[in-house]
Amino acid sequence: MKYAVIVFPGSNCDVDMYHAIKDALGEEVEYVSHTEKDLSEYDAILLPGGFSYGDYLRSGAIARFANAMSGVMKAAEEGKPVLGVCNGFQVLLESGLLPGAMKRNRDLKFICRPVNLKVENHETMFTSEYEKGEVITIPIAHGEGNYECNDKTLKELEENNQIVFRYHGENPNGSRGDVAGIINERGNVLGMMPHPERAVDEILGHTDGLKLFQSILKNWRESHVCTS
Amino acid sequence: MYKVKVYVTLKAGVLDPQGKAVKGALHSMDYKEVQDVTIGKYMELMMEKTENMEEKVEEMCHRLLANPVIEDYRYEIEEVVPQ
Amino acid sequence: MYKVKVYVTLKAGVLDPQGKAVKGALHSMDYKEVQDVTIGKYMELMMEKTENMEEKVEEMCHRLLANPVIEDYRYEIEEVVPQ
Amino acid sequence: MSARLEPTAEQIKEKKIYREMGLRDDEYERAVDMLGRLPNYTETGLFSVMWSEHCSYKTSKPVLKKFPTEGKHVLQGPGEGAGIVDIGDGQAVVFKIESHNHPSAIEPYQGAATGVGGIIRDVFSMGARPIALLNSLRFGELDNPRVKYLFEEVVAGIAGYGNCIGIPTVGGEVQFDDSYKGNPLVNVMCVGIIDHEDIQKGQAKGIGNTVMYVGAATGRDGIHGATFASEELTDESEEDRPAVQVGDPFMEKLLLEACLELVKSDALVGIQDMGAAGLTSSSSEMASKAGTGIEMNLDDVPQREPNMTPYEMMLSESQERMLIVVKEGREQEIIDLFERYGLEAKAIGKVTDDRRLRLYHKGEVVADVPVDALAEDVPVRNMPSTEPLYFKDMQAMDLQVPEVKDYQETLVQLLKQPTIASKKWVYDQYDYMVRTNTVVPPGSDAAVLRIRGTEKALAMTTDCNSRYLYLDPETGGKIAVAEAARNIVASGGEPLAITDCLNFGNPEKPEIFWQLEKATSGMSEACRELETPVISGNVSLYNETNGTAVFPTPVVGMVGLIHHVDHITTQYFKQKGDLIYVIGE
Ligand SMILES: Nc1ncnc2c1ncn2[C@@H]1O[C@H](COP(=O)(O)OP(=O)(O)O)[C@@H](O)[C@H]1O
Repeated sequence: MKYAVIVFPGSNCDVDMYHAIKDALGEEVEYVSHTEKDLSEYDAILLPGGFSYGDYLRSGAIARFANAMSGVMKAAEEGKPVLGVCNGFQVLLESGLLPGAMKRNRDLKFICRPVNLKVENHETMFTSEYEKGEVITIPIAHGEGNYECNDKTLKELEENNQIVFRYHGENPNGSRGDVAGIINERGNVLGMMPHPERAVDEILGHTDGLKLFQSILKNWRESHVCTS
Repeated sequence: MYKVKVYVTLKAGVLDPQGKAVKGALHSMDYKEVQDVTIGKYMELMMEKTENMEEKVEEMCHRLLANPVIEDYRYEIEEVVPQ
Repeated sequence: MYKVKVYVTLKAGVLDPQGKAVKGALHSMDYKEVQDVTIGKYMELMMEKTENMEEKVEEMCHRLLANPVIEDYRYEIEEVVPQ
Repeated sequence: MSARLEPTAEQIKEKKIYREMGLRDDEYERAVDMLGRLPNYTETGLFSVMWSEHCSYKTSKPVLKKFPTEGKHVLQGPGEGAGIVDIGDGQAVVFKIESHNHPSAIEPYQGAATGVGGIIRDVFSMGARPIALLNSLRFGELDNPRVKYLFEEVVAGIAGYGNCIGIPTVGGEVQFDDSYKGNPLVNVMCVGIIDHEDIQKGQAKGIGNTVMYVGAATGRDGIHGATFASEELTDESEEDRPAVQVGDPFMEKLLLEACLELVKSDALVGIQDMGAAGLTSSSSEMASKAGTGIEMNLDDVPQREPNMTPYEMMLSESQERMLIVVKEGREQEIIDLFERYGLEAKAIGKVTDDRRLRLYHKGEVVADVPVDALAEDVPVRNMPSTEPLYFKDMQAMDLQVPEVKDYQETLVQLLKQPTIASKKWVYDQYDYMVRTNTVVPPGSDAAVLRIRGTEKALAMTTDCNSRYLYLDPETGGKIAVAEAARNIVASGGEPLAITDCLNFGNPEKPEIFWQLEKATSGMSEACRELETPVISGNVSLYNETNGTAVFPTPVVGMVGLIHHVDHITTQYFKQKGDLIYVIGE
């Protein structure tokens, strides 16, 4: 399976994402520049964390106009897995691939620490390896992770099971409905603030993120066995 | 030359963590008469004369300068005469 | 009730990385007529009537709402009649 | 806006305008001698910044000479952007610490942020990939609202810059004491990794080669910041401050990635960060080190504001800029390389053989000064030193052993001290994990980062207990180095070398100079004993507010090599029932 890590000017978790796929998952992965329009050769698209365009104006606001985003849109339409982590999630929101918007953290401070998440939906192509309701530990590192949406959207997200991860215990940033990660209706575009790619290596203390990447791989393999 | 002033504010009903913090700070500094604070953005764009000025500004606001999901915007366009 | 509108902008000569990035983005979106962008803050304070309104607002701006080392500010005070 | 009228060379002499620019009478005389004529306004500006303490180390040079700077692993000692130590397998570690005390006292967020930006440039200008940041902070007591504001904003500024550029901030220290009330200390250290063959020097070699400017445009930021950093803060400082520099970490991230690609190109001859005194220091130092000269046309310097004068351009401290020298004829490659990162590289001059810095503006020569006069041959001042009275009194005091009545109560009281309490509030705001190499995050004795692709890891720490230094600078200096070494060893590492930031008061006061001498003697002895040479560092003097100096605070930054990741050890108790030992005296 071949993964693309989209590199925007100012991305800085691109390396972490790359190594998670290459070293921890053992699959093929390439860095792809924001200028590249055509992403058709990749089976999954990863939008990494960081500060694309300095996070100036609003995080993700400028990146969503990058050339690569047309490729991301197309991949999403084709049903390929698209994962946005942290800044990647913000880009997905700004581009309209996911509903809602991000505000500054409740306490207006950047927060870096491991947090507990509850897997609210383990029946997605990103979470099938987790147990139902499993509580996992994944690091966060963001200043704008305070998810906001209107009542109607929240209700829809809940009814369609689109809230995939919620903060468990303390909500670190004030996000609406304790939302930590959401998926689109079709189930192939996931955005999340916590960093699964930082939790795939024993030596760094956390490995709960590995199952997310394994889920993507397993689901891809299964669907490709079926179709071929 | 034109000066475009753009005001971006959070939509009514959207909690404003920054405004809340500033209000708290003002109260602790004893400005108790402050009832509410909201914080938005104020941008100034210098633009050359162009066709459909208004339409373009509207577009820029909608597409980039504000996020219509949580923000409102308004703008004023003024001609400036270079000295 | 009074509505106080506060405009905070960077002092002349102070680097505005945000404005620069937004200008770049607008250019790449083909709004080439944009010559310059500066980004500041726009705040609205709702205040009860109080003595020395103007003085207090001035003080709040200077002490908290703006950072006089790098920012300028101006404000407008309007009376609002509750509907 | 029209260019301000500049005083003539004669007026500068007669009205002693050079004094306002920070030159003393004897220094001005010396500049006149070296030049063989009266310097004009721009030239006087060049001398005044380059001969400021901040750029020239004119008062601290004699004490710095004492430091041991050589060792079997040292590849680059003090003198370049940062020092370099071999760690085997063709790799080396690069590090340096730097202060941004005065800017942080005036505008804490931007002061701290630009401090981070500056030290990162020092490291990647050597060709190294920065892998970690540390910071060492000193403030007054937290019950003062201004101090609280400074503390919060400094931490936010460090976080703002470091997080955005994506270099993990993995450690540091914070101390609170009244002596820092008006003059906080903000020291930032950066650690990088490099392959031996990529090591760069800041040298302008090769007559006819092209001098290029890359990065942000020049504005009127922080003009005279270097001389400002060499003066005491007074209550007026806040009013007549120069335009404050604002950092742009996004720009620096692009510059960093572009420069790391650039160092792989054989078109590159030399590279240096434009730090304090920006264009002036980078150009004159690069030429002086290479034994060449530089000629620049200031009309070609990218400018952010209209009508900038040569004086303003040469003294501007705008951030995120680098000066590079490339082989003649290869300019287009360099322009293309930077273009790919959305940056502009511009040819602004060339290397000459006459050892002069010659500047053109609007078709005229506006400055023509020997480069060595600005760099190599700066005047050195030997300051008098006197043992302070307080020290005599202190030595004569009887040893007092405090009586502890209730151990539990005392322990709780101690843990409540902000200086001792957990610093989680600080480091939770720093992204200490980005790039996923941080094996031991903040909270232990030293931070540890693995070196990907090897079995090795690096341990790093900053330390200084300035109270000890105040009481006895010599012993305190030894303690600072020894504490750093203990932190490294306790983490499983072998101490390699140190970098240091000497934060002291006004050295023109003999009592302060005495502290500086004694502290550096103590540090030197400890470094020799522990075989941890000093490979880089920074001096910040004049840390006083209204005449009162901060505690002598020579911050030690140490890096150690952990030969195998299995040796990594953390500070915490692991399991109930484990035995506790005390080792040492
Ligand atoms: N300014 C800071 N930035 C990052 N980490 C810090 C800072 N201050 C303290 N720390 C971290 O907090 C932990 C405790 O620091 P400190 O209280 O100085 O303990 P010690 O005295 O044992 O060195 C260390 O891991 C240190 O790196």
